[in-house]
Amino acid sequence: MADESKAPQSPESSQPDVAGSIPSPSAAGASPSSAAKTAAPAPLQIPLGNELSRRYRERFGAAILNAFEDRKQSVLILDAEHLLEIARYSRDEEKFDLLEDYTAVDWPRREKRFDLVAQLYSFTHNTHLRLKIPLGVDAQPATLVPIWPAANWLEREIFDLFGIAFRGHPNLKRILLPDEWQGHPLRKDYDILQQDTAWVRENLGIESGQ
Amino acid sequence: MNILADTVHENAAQKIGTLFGADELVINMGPQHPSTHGVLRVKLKLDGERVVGSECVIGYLHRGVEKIAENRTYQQFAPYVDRMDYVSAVSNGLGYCEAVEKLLVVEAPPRARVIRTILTELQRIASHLLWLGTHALDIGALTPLFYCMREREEILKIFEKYCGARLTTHAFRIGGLQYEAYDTLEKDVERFCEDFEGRIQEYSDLLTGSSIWIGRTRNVGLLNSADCIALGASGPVLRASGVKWDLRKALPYAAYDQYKFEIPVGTRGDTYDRYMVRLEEMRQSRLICLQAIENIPAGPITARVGKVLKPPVGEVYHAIEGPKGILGYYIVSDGSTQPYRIRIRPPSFINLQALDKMIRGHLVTDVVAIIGTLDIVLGEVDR
Amino acid sequence: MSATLHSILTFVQTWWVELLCAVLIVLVVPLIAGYIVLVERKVMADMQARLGPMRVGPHGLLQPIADALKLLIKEDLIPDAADQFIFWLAPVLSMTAALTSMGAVAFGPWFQVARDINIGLLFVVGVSALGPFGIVLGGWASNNHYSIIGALRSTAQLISYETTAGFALVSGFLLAGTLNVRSIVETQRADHAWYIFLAPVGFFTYLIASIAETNRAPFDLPEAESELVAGYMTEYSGFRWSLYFLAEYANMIVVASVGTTLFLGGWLRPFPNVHWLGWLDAAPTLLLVAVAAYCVFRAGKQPARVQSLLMWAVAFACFVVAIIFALTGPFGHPRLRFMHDGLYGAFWFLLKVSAYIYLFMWLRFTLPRFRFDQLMRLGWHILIPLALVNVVGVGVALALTSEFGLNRWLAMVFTTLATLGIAMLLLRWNDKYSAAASAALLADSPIVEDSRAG
Amino acid sequence: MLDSVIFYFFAGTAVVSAALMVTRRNAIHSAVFLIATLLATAGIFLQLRAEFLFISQIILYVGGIMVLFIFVIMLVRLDVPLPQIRSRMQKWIALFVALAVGVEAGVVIFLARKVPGQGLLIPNPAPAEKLPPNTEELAKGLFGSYLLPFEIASILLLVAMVGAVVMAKKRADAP
Repeated sequence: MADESKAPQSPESSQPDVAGSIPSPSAAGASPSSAAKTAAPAPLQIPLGNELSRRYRERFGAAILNAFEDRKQSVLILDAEHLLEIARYSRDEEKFDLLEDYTAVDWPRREKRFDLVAQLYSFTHNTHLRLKIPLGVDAQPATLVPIWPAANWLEREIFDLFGIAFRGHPNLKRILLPDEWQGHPLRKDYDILQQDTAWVRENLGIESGQ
Repeated sequence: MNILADTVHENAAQKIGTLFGADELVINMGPQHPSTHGVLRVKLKLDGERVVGSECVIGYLHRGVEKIAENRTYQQFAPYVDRMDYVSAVSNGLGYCEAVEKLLVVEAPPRARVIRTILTELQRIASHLLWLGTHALDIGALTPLFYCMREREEILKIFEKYCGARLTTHAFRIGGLQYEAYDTLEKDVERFCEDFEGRIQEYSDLLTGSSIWIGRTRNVGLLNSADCIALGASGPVLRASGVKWDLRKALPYAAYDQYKFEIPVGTRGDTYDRYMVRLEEMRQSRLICLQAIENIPAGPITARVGKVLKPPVGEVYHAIEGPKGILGYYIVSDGSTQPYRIRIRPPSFINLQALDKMIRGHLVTDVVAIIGTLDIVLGEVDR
Repeated sequence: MSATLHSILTFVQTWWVELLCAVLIVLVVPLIAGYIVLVERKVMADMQARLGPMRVGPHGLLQPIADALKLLIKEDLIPDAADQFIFWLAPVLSMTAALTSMGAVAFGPWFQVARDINIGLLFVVGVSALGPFGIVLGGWASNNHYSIIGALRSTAQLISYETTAGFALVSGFLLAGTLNVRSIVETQRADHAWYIFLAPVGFFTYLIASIAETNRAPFDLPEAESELVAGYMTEYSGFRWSLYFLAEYANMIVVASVGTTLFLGGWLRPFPNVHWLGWLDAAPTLLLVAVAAYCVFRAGKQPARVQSLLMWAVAFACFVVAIIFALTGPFGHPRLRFMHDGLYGAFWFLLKVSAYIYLFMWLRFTLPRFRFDQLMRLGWHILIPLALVNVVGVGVALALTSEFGLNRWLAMVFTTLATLGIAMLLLRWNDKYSAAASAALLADSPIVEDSRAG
Repeated sequence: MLDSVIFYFFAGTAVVSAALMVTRRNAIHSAVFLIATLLATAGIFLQLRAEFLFISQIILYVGGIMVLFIFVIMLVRLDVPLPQIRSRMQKWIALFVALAVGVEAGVVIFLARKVPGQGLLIPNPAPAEKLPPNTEELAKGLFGSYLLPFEIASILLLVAMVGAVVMAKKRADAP
């Protein structure tokens, strides 16, 4: 049910901020009209014009697809090809030494279906930075394990729940679900009602829990 | 990939042979083992009793909380977060509510924030108490568990009086609180805090100076600050390795910017340091509670958010300092009443990643101590 | 045929006291062990701010019996992959060793099975050395990783600490000059001193070793539940399990009895030679009357009639025993005085044993558990050298008294201090060693390497 | 009467367990039967009032050596047949040795029957209950007249022990 109701919505109304592959036209000002109804008049998403984004843009140029601020949180949108070097630069030069979180979001109607989302934190500057990496459905992003070992299990979890395979990951297998499980539950086309009933029946000896 | 072949069905002689021969023994710790604190399963590769490798098998308690979130409204999902780290439900609720508030661009009124702070700090004490009791039990000290449970009971009674539930409290609402503080809340908290100082001393008397306790925890499960940060370990684990960092100070939320407290840090990053850090954190939490009840501002307890929540399109990441570490919520809104995606950054899950590094070279006995010192809750690891 | 019968009859006639004692031990020790468990749970509850068993009988008095019944009617499980024969044999072996070694223990001047056995305490030590077989074989036969590790730990531990216990006992034997249980106690009366005062180091090394030998906390590694589930007992259940359990508690009684006999003056009352302290013998009567009074007091507060009846029964029993003690005591009937030694001896002996076991419990609920290498280091690096030095020390002191006529107490104080001095040296050396050991541990494990290198 | 019952009980146990010990395939079972044999022998010692010998047999052989035996059996991989040195002559040598021992035993028994009082098998006919306690005598013998051999033996054992420790200890520089 959720799937039907949500999926069609997402491409038009809900994606300006997480613009897919190209610098988004709407990321900047045109904060969606729905926002204006409920919240503050000031736009929630504004282009990120600070030193940080300038440095990134100078260094990586076109690899930084977009940079904006959402509710005062900095977001950089990167090209997946340059993920590894940008990550290394972030850790070594910008001192974002903590990979606080690493996850993905599924946008099934978009050309590049997934967003990888990494939350970085810098102890030195006491700031957060969010990296978003749009990915095609069969893309194999480079693993971040050599840079932040914390990415190990997080990438396994993304692999488990979204089916994104990371290039060079030391131990890429399912982590939360059983190894033989079919499907990747956090994809939008994987409805909560259509879980792997075969596995459940065989291993738990029950009909599906639904 | 399966380097850790299961040897359960080998015959006895062979098994015993492999125990001490050149081969290594693989032993399954869990998922039903008294000291894995839930359904954690660790495959240990042993050389004698020394651990040479390990692999965590988790997911036995996976309920797909993040998927469930996509099919619930923002308010409906709030009780679910209580059931992740079920021994610190209040903290989970605080993180969630604040994250959604950020998404909505509203702020809870000051009164709500102070009451939230009080309850969250009590929850931190309760969570640490449960940790202390079970950790000591793992290391063979039977008595602290009961002392800790006695104090935890007092805290749970306060929760029960406040919101009617003891464990999965669902104490807070998006925008503030549902319930006004009951009449004797301040008095109850104050009485608890008064007793609690002596009680902490009791645990400390039983453990801190005991040479057996020191022998079991000193230099066990070392994790230096660089490793902590690299592995993403946070909370007391990070502080015990000497990093003086606490989200309550670094990026204050709720009402923490109004109170004075210290961030305890360790020096070596071993199990003993983590014990000392958590003990001191309980003392500091007590101080915060005492400061907070001094002056609870009057006013409304909830902001105006409306009955139907439709956060503007966008996304937010909000993290709080949970009892176990950084508890983060990343919420993407598509403008509808249901979150498009909720990602929970579970401190236990990420701290557990450090287990392999910490137990290498130690004895099986120490594995128990180290699992204990990480303070994981499997409900949160598996979500 | 009649010749055989006759010889058996003669045998029984000659040895009836011993036979009676043996039967009593076999029958009563399991019961006592059960009640020690109850007491332990009550003591634990008291230390942990709770009540302990309260449901079965008043104050849980019938709990041990209920537990025993439950264990008896439990399904008797033998794992498929286990070695049937050994699996069956092992717990029996444990229990047999424990009960047999009790044979040479004198519970008071009357109550002893192997009465004039010349090697006395050595017999106890030797036979209880058979206990490890039950454990190691049981662990092996279970065919389970946890069991085998528990069994190996346990055996290594028992062998190590038996050595310590042996040396500690030797210091007592040297003082007594005999191995016979009765003579040991009588020598203490003649020496006007319990040997704990003459050989304190010996006593304390024995105390620690005896805790380790009975696998009690803080040395309960073989059955450390948080690590090895239940160690060698993991696969055992029901009656077999209870045999192990009883053996453990019977062993506790044995080691406590040995310690009491050799170091705490056995069945002698405190100051046995001081006549004006004879009123101390009123203690058992008063104690029992007090217990009876408490029972009567509590009987009125029991929720159920059956329970208060049971309370009354306990009170009555205590009262009867108190009367027996009073009648045979110093102020009792002269014609009953012949029972005085036996009864009062048993009382004092059991009192001391109880205190000894209480100490075990107290330690258990206070201390965390050792790690295996720490346990071994304590045993081999500290206790064994200490016990050895102590044997030499006691020997020197004895030589000083007998050859040079030095005051006995002076000699003992002197040698004890010397022994303790050496002990301090040992401790410092051990600290250095363990620091070096942990440094080595860190050196060869990748824990401290910087993981960001990759 | 009862004495002989007890004696035959112990003797029978010893012999049967010894036979079982040799024939068992499972090493642990063999060890258990060896323990039974040793215990039964100890029982005979006790019946002869050799209390000290009885308890040393139990403490040393049963409590010490056999525990180590079992330890070693458990530590060694037994399902892997060790490469044993076999020769064709083995069978015949074994037969010869067995025969030789049998004949020797027979001769001894025969001679002992022949000359009562001088043979090996006929002990001092004093009844067991009348034997003096011998622990002290043993001590006097060991620490009196035979002190030097005793000490030499102990030094020998010490040397062996130190040697074992040196051999077993891992070199710090070993790989």
